Amino acid sequence: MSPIPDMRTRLAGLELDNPIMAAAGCAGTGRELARFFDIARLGAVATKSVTLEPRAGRPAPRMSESPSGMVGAVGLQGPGIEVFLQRDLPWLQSQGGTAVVSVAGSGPDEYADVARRLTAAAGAAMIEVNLSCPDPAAQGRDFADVPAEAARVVRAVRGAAEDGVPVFAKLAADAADPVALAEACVEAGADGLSMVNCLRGMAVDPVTLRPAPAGGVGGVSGPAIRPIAVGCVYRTRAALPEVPLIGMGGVQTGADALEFLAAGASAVAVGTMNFADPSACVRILRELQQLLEERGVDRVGDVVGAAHRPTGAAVPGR
Amino acid sequence: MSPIPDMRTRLAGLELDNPIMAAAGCAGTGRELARFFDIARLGAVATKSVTLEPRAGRPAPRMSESPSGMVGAVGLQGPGIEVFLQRDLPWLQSQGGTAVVSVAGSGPDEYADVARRLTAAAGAAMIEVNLSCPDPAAQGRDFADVPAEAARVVRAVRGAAEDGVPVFAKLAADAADPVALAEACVEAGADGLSMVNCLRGMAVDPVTLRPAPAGGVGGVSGPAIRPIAVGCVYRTRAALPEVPLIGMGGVQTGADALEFLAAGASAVAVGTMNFADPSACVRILRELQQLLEERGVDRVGDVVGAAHRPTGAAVPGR
Amino acid sequence: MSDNGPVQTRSPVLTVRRVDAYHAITVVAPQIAERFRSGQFLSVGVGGEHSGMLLRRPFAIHDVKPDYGGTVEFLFAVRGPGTAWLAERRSQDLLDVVGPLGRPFPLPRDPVNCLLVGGGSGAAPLFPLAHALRRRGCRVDFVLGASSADRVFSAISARRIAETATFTTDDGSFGVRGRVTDALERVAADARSDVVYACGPMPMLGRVAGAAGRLDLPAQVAVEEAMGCGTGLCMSCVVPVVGEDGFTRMARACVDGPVFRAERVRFDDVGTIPFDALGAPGWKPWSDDPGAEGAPEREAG
Amino acid sequence: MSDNGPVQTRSPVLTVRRVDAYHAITVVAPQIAERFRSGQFLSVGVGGEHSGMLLRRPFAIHDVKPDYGGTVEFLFAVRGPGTAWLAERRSQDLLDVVGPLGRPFPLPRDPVNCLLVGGGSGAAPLFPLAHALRRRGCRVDFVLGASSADRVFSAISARRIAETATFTTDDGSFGVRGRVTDALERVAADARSDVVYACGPMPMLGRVAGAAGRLDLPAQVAVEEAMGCGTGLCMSCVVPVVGEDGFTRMARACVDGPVFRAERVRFDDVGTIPFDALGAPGWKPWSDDPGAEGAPEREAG
Ligand SMILES: Cc1cc2nc3c(=O)[nH]c(=O)nc-3n(C[C@H](O)[C@H](O)[C@H](O)COP(=O)(O)OP(=O)(O)OC[C@H]3O[C@@H](n4cnc5c(N)ncnc54)[C@H](O)[C@@H]3O)c2cc1C
Ligand SMILES: Cc1cc2nc3c(=O)[nH]c(=O)nc-3n(C[C@H](O)[C@H](O)[C@H](O)COP(=O)(O)OP(=O)(O)OC[C@H]3O[C@@H](n4cnc5c(N)ncnc54)[C@H](O)[C@@H]3O)c2cc1C
Ligand SMILES: Cc1cc2nc3c(=O)[nH]c(=O)nc-3n(C[C@H](O)[C@H](O)[C@H](O)COP(=O)(O)O)c2cc1C
Ligand SMILES: Cc1cc2nc3c(=O)[nH]c(=O)nc-3n(C[C@H](O)[C@H](O)[C@H](O)COP(=O)(O)O)c2cc1C
Ligand code: FES
Ligand code: FES
Repeated sequence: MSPIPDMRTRLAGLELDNPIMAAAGCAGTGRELARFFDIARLGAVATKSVTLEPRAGRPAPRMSESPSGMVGAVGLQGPGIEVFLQRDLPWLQSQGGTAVVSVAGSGPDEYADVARRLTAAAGAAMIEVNLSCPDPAAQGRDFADVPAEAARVVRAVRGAAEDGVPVFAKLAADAADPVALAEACVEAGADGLSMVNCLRGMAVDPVTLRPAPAGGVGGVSGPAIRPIAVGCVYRTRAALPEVPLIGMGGVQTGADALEFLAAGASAVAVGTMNFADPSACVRILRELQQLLEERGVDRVGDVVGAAHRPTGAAVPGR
Repeated sequence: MSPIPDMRTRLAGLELDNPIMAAAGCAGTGRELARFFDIARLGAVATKSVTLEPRAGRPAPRMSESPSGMVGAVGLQGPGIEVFLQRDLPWLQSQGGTAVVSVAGSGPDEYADVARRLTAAAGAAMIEVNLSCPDPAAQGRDFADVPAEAARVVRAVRGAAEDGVPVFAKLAADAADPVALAEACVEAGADGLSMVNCLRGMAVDPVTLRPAPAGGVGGVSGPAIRPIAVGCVYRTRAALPEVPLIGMGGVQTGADALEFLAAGASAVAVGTMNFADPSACVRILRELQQLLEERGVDRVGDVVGAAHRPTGAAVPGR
Repeated sequence: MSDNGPVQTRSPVLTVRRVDAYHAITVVAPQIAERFRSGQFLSVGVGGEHSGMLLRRPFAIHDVKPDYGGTVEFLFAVRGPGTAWLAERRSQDLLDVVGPLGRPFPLPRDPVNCLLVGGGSGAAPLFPLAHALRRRGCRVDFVLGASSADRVFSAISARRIAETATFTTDDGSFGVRGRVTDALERVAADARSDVVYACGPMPMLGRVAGAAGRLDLPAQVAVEEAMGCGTGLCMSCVVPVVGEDGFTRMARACVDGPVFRAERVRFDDVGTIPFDALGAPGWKPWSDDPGAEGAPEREAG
Repeated sequence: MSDNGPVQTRSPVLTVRRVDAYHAITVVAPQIAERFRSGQFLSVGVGGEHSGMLLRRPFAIHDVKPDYGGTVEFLFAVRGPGTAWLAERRSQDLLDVVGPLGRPFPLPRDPVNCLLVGGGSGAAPLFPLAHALRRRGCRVDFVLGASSADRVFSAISARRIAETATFTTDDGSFGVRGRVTDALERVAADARSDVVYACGPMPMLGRVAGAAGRLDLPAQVAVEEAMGCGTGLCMSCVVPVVGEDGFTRMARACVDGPVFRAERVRFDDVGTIPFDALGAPGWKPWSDDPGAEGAPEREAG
């Protein structure tokens, strides 16, 4: 009998009980998932990206199914930071959840303003900077598309955030050069990186022949994008082996989570699969733990980055 | 009863009998598909990218399945231009196939050299420039990653190719900015654009915890990438409405082909689905024709770009 | 977690039946049956274990029975690949079912007269509602509409449960030719209805809401908006709804609904973000006091 | 198109059986049955219509019968999700099957003595081969190996068809403990074998090729390389093979094989691109005359 593996993992200063998180925007306020399991069992819960003011988001229909994935265009609907601090964050804390607060904005100042209010209120275990937001300065582009713009945002948030609270920059997979973007964010003060956000994409409705979701720009997520996401994590880890990474994109099973860990992520977030299976996060955690146990791995940290070992090196736990 | 729609389509100077093509590298030499159907029924057959010298490609295993897709790393295995001209191109012509010859190389000179020999031999209805090849000048990057490099290659091929033969530049979806890349290629003389090539990605083998395919860089293709590909076509068409486009990426059914046409492609290529269903191309052609017939569309050209009509405009054939 | 929240089960299929243009599937799901209140729905994973179809399909719960510890029935029309796959299920196959989901119809305290209005397959949730109302001593009258005779939903059970049952079809192939709203006002007057319950396609609900407004009758509507998760996570099913505070919010049909008070739903603005909705582009916070922005219970799901 | 090329069919499943550690599926596929020659394989689409599993699964054809116009049987072990899905098929389900694929075993003109060597499920194609050889008057001897008793393939039919049948298992649970190659030389001597046919995992084939070489016996091997398409399109199944001209090429197992002459396959270099392979990195064209580069029939598939 193999002993139960130690599932704790480190993300810069933060220690999580285990590496499985719920991804930003895919876990509601936490309350919705809490109807299916105790959210304190997760390594962390990332919140929907919080903006300064309330946002109504984009018109419905906001979603269209794609092969092994979906294209979504929610448009950051949310109540704004004040209601978040008053209603949602305290609730997460009351449940014993570890809150990764995702922040968004239309410019470095708004991002920083949100981070500052978070700092004042306390309770965020980590701040994740969602860089896949349109940059009003660069027409049609997101902050994540221009490393220098992304860096400005990260620098502003890092400056406004509490010292002990790690700031992670969340990157897009369809960035010009994910590694260059990663480097720019780390240089600007990011304590770690979350990757990947949805990829740009759209469908055309076969009957109306109109873009779906409306407007012609949505985000593709789900298992369909997993190899792209794993590739981003792998390449970033190779370039920046010291920077802690949160990997995500299409995680559906414990074996998928193990893929991200081996590629170099220290924690793994589950997004779209929460929609398909409300217990996905705890199921994936259980499956991962079992896989590690079967391999005889003592600590989850032992498999982090395992895919980078030189050829011929021992496989962890084998 | 609706009349049978006119399926002819134009790609710069070239008229195809219908808009369904087999995608480069996914149709062998044509002979392999010809065991299942008459390849003259296709609008065109794109060849595996031809290089100057023979290439052995990458070691096996070269492929790993991913959700609704696959990750491949063949490495342009092929016999080189001379054997191609002696054996494969004449065979395609003898079958009445329309040959889109895809060319590849390690620099503008090699691309041009291949194009020059093609010109001398005649028989290529179109040259497609595969820009997703590693650029030895830019470490680890492909020509498609750097618009200026891509433009150099396109300019060299356009200069070497026969005047009446259209040159299409084949773009990657994970380019920095697909539209900027498209513009650079058109400026360099591309008569049209093919999009998209595979996206970078990889899997990690769940047992060995090693990258799969080996080396950690493969190309993701198949239905999984369709919304990303449709989005690229839609955005490029919006920016460059006069440039003819060949759309591809995960086309599985006639309805998928219609999606690409509506997004702005004048022809649609079928890649990975040939592996899953050797009759995919002719099935998709049949399904597309039937869909157009049911809508009462007279000419396939009427649906090209339909998704760009202003809101409230009539739907073609309705 | 909570005892009356939804559960996720792997439920064996008991029966698959054809009912006119519809398919009816009954699954054994005691925990869902026991929690169910009328108006709630369930969601089903489709395509099997390695399906490329990721999103669950939502269906109204049409019937709940005590057999085998508790069974649940839903009816559906084949529309796309998900419902086509469901139509091929056989007895003993296992389905991944989550339910019951959403807020149920509020039931009147007193034995009042209830007019139940349904369109097409949207009528499904009205049947368990009718039973619940009858158990409370309410009078129930049905108005059911559809495009054609074979899409009129359970005409026979409607006749059996209700005091009166009126049918309308677009093509006149069954009952009165026309729309449910054409019959609604007459039936409401004849039956002296006190309250209206409706479900069906959005445009029909909009017309029912209008008619109920004109008749000054309170109305409850169960909306059908395309859903990504059914559990409140994905924010894809939003409908502009006016809150108690008078402000319009983009409410989630799956957890804030599907049942809403008809006059609260801005039917004319469905599929848009009304300019005056909370957080709409150009919208300005109306107060510096964060408390004033409210956090209505409903939005929290 | 061509009359002896592969066909794609939607074939009804006739039976699904358990055979020790294996599952055996028989499908009705007259066109495949009629074209089949031993050594060929088929490929099956898995997961149903909206499957997220795109790639076809290849299986050796184990048996062909004239019933129902022509049936084809394949055997498989459950390895991953594709074979797990197949194991759940039932009689009358439809399977998407393409076959027969690949080059068959060449049969000797004269009634010579043939030694058939198989490992695990890899032994499947040897059974139709044994029948074909017997019909030509050849003597057939079997050596079948596996990891354990329940993985030894069709021991009873092997005994029935062959003059002698020798079994080896890694754990000694059936027959002789050890590898097939341990038994091979003795059996070849006893049976005065003239030719060796082998299939099974690559390392085993490499050892068989070595043994046959030492015994100076010609050997034909059917290789199993991971396949993306099975039809020669995707270039994923390549194996380094020495051509008639002495040059090594990356040959496609699916159309240039799966059967190769044993001494042509560079077993030690499987999974690599040998430095001297045509077009390997650093490789230099050896002649300006394009004709010299050859275009051996095999490469054209
Ligand atoms: C609360 C609720 C209750 C419903 N109850 C019933 C019922 O009792 N009987 C019935 O026949 N139908 C009902 N529907 C509609 C039913 O969910 C859709 O017909 C079904 O999801 C279509 O799936 P498909 O794969 O066949 O079609 P596709 O159109 O291929 O589906 C593609 C995607 O769009 C979504 N979608 C498509 N149409 C709808 C729709 N009208 N509503 C929600 N999502 C949609 C699907 O869930 C899926 O994600 C209900 C919908 C909702 C929201
Ligand atoms: C010519 C040929 C004949 C074969 N004949 C038999 C047979 O008669 N009986 C039998 O049990 N098995 C046979 N195999 C192996 C069989 O194809 C694999 O076991 C099967 O594809 C595994 O699919 P999976 O989804 O269960 O496993 P997974 O490992 O999940 O498959 C994932 C992917 O890898 C590919 N793959 C995995 N293992 C193999 C393998 N060994 N060979 C080829 N592709 C693989 C699959 O096709 C699929 O694309 C044969 C393989 C080849 C190439
Ligand atoms: C409906 C939806 C909403 C999302 N909202 C956010 C968000 O608010 N902030 C953010 O950083 N990422 C958001 N994401 C991206 C996810 O957190 C995740 O990065 C991405 O979906 C890839 O993971 P997945 O394939 O597991 O979903 C959203 C994704 C979806 C599908
Ligand atoms: C195995 C394989 C080999 C390919 N080889 C080439 C190639 O030689 N040249 C090229 O331009 N594209 C090549 N492609 C890319 C395809 O032509 C196509 O652009 C891509 O796969 C997306 O389409 P699909 O999803 O329909 O496969 C290849 C793709 C695959 C999967
Ligand atoms: S369907 Fe996902 S929030 Fe309502
Ligand atoms: S499996 Fe595709 S070429 Fe052999």
